[in-house]
Amino acid sequence: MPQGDSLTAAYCLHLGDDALIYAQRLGEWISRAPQIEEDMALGNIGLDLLGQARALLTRAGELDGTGRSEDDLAYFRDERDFRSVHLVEQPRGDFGFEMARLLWFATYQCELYAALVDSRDPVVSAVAAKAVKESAYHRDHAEQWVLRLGDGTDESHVRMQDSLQAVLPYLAELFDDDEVSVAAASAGVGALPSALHDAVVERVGDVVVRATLTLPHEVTWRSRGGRIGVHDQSMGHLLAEMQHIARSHPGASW
Amino acid sequence: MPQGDSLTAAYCLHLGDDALIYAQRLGEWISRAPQIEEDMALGNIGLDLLGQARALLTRAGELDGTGRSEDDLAYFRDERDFRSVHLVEQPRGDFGFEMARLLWFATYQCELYAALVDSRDPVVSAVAAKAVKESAYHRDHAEQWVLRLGDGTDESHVRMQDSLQAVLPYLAELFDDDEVSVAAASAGVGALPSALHDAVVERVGDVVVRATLTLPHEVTWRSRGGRIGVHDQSMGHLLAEMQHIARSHPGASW
Amino acid sequence: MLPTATERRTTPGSFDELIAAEQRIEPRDEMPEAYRTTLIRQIAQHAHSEIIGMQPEGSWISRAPSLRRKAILMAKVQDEAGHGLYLYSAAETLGVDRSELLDKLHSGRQKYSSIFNYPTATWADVGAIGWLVDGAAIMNQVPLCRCSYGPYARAMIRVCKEESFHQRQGFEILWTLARGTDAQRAMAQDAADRWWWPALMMFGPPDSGEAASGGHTEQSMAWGIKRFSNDDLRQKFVDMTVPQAQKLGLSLPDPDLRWNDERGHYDFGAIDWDELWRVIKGDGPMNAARISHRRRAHDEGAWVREAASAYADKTAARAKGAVA
Amino acid sequence: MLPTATERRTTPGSFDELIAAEQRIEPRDEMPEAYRTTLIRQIAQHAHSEIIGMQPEGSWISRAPSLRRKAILMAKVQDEAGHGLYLYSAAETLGVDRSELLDKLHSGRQKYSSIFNYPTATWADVGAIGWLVDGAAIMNQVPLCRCSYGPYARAMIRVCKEESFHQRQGFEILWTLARGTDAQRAMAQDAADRWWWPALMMFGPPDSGEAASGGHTEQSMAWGIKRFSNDDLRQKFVDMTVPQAQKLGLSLPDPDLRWNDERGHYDFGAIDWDELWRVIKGDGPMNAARISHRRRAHDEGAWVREAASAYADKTAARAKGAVA
Repeated sequence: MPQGDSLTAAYCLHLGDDALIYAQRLGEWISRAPQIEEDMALGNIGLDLLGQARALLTRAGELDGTGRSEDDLAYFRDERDFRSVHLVEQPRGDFGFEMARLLWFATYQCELYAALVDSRDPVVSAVAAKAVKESAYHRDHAEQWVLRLGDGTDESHVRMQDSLQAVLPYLAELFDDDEVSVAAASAGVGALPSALHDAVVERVGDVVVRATLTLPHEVTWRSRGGRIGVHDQSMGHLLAEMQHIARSHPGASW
Repeated sequence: MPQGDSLTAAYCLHLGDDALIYAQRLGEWISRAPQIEEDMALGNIGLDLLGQARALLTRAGELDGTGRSEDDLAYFRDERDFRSVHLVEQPRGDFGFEMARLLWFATYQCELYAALVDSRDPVVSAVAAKAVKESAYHRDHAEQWVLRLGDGTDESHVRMQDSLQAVLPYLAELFDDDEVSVAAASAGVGALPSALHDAVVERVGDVVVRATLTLPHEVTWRSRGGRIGVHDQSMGHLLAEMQHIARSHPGASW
Repeated sequence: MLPTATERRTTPGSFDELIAAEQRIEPRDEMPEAYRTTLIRQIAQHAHSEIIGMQPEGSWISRAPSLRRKAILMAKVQDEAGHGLYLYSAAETLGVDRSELLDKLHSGRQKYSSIFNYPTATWADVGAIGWLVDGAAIMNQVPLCRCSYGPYARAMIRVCKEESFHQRQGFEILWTLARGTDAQRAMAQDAADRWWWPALMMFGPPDSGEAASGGHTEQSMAWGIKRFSNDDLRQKFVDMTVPQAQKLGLSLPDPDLRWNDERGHYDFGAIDWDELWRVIKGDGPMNAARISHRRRAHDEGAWVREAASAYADKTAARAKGAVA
Repeated sequence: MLPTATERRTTPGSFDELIAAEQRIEPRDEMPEAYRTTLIRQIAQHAHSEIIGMQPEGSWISRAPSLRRKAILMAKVQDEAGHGLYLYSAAETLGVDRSELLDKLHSGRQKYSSIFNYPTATWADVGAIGWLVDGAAIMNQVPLCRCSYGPYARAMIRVCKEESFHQRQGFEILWTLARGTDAQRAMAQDAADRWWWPALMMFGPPDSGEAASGGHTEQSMAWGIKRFSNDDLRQKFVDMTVPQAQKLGLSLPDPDLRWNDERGHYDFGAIDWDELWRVIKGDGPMNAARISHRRRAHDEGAWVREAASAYADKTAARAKGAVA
């Protein structure tokens, strides 16, 4: 188990990789959204997450003793070295799936960053202070859409309900108390994932009810292992796309 | 314009890249076909094409003076250096699209390789002798499916007709007399693309009629430029996927 | 059709007076039907170009070679969506609505700029689009900030501000590549070679000679929609861009390109108008792909838009019920 | 349910006689219903495993790092499709049909080997699957070549021949990686670490002790469907594989793994049976993804299968018409 600076670095990778990989997925929506306003909104959310990722990966590289830059960490790590959860890795689905994913992820990030504002690491704390506002906007955006889709047409109701089901297997992992997070929490740097659970579920549950939907909870399997580098099958394909050009020109500046 | 060995090398890249890129697309069908027999058949066709590609790229590397291996050429060339036509680059569509593409491409390859059996280049000639049989099998396979889909259900008829329309813009490029092919043909190494046109259209046209379909020919635009390295937008994404691992480990053996 | 002399009424505040006085026409003002339809067509084509223009660069968001460049590119493509929105709104002040215009785009009844029918083969293309395509667009658009139709002019002011930012970013991408590895330099040169002529074609056919488009330009000029001829704008673009290419250290693919001291302008070679007409008529490399990408997004989002409007109706009905 | 003594008739050529004489049961022979359903379940599960097993490796076809490896991998995954076909055909001789079995797979009423619910994170996983997973499969399958049910036994003979080829290819991939760059060696070791325990679980629960599966094994042994206990096969696999790991220069993630001179076998550590049960019950990392991938392929192909059968009907009708 890493300690001190390397613990903080490891923890920054958790946060940074979630943000980076979800930004990558959201970027796929640009020019493919249901209306132009949504191309902009999803692009904006992706940009916020990318900004968080850049700050956090830079911090990880500063603290882990390797002197790696944000780009070294984004483009030259292999799949097993990424620390993102399966939820953000899932391939782009329909718009209902994206809103279900965003609702959960942004609500989780709201609680997470609210807790991290008091992190002992000044960079984590500064990122959190900015990100807590961003994620509130992301959450509100998702909430509005879940209400519209849940309480819209018969078709949208069914699709939104199916989407809540589709993201369900990936939720528990957000609240797993992995070793790094536990250590970071007790070092005053991070937040304990399990401590965020109730507030997130309550908030999402409330939106779901107002959207005339029901919160599914029966699940025969659940994702595990993102924080120790065990990823969804789609992750390698995502990385191939993301890293190909950078890796094709080692040592180049852009 | 290259001459002698470098002309033959350039011409081998045309043939080899078409085969390689289409093999890559066909490989995407494995585990996704409408029935298990088709997983096998499309895998088989992909394997045949991959075999042709390997022989032809190896030959290109021998002749162009760079000493590059088949893998150097497949994995370490950039998009602008590939010589494949847009038809084979198109993203995987539905099964009807694939059968329309395969029918045209395999019929084209049949005529092409029949002509190349007499190539002055011994490797091209040997590849052609083997490939002419393979492509006849590929063509027959596609013909059988076009008949089934065209003369199957109402839905399949419509979908097959739409697929013939969908591949139409990419056909003219197969028969473009580009500089390299013209020079290779007059050097007795290659075949003149335009000279293959009528036989291919006749054969495909016959199948289409028997399948109760009509051969579309109205087209407002057509693909151009694959032979000079101007590719479909999807090509870069295909290469990202294909080359990522190889480029991530420069100099490694596998 | 040109307005006849009798149509040019001179009652105070009339269309002709406003135009003559270089005043802005606003949505509430009367205006000739031909002016209205010309503007709708032009603004819609412009809006469509922004929306379709998201695709060639958007294809590189997932592959941008550094996170900083990825962020800049995402923001840029997002700006293009924003430009599309301003412009559709400007068109809507003329009594059409966005969904109608999008239908016309999707069915091919309205055009978008042919430049977006070329594929983006390398990362350097993202730079070349910013430098050359946005550069040419600005050249076309700056005069539109003084266009006679108020909402269009105001939209263009916002658009131009962002476009010049994009143009600088594109230049900066190529600047970095041109000073990078051999492969990066080759990539930058290749992109300049491929985008130069299409960029020149963005100004449209020549104003005189065989390929000229006839009275179109003249009418638009009289209406204060157009301020400069196609050829004048093209020349301005060449004069501005050639020194930039020199600064980048990139050559431009025109052996006839040289400074003419007498004219005080750069001379340049003959444009392949056949290519332009072919691309305009729909025979561009990416034509079908661009429209089908756009149509697919629209079709796949239909259920979402329907849900949003059903929800809005329900909410309005509930609010009414609550009030009543 | 075990057959009772009175059910064990001994008329010449009867089921029990054939079993006792180690003769093959063929489709035309009478057989107890329980034998038939046990076989259907087992063969179907085996066939499903081949089909689902195409996915973890199939995910690497597009990214295989050399053309030679790509060709080998394509051929291998294709072989798995072939194995699936042989096995579905063997099951069909027992009076079910493939589409029925596929429905049961898709709806979760029939299982497939849980090993395929693990993701393939690196290229080395393709090697590890060949070496360990195919290695374990062969250990399970070789005895099935002498299974009492003829069509199953014959299918297994073909399958085993190809599997041992695949196992060698997997070994060869790891051999190359283990002698490659640091990154390649790390990749190989990581794959061995992740696949070792799941491979041991492929032999199923222990035959005795708390986690034992009860009389199941005993009945299958009596019927000549099963020849060795799970624990015996597992031990054989460990004994075979540990020296191979040494040859590869890879360690195995079990501190208790050591040669026991007295037993003449390798001792190995305790298996985490909770993990096995969790994965079997559907809580494997890729469970839902594997089934939904499979179901999507099936659903997207429905129109094709319908067309093929409509065409076959039409053709048959025409042939009949031509004859009449």
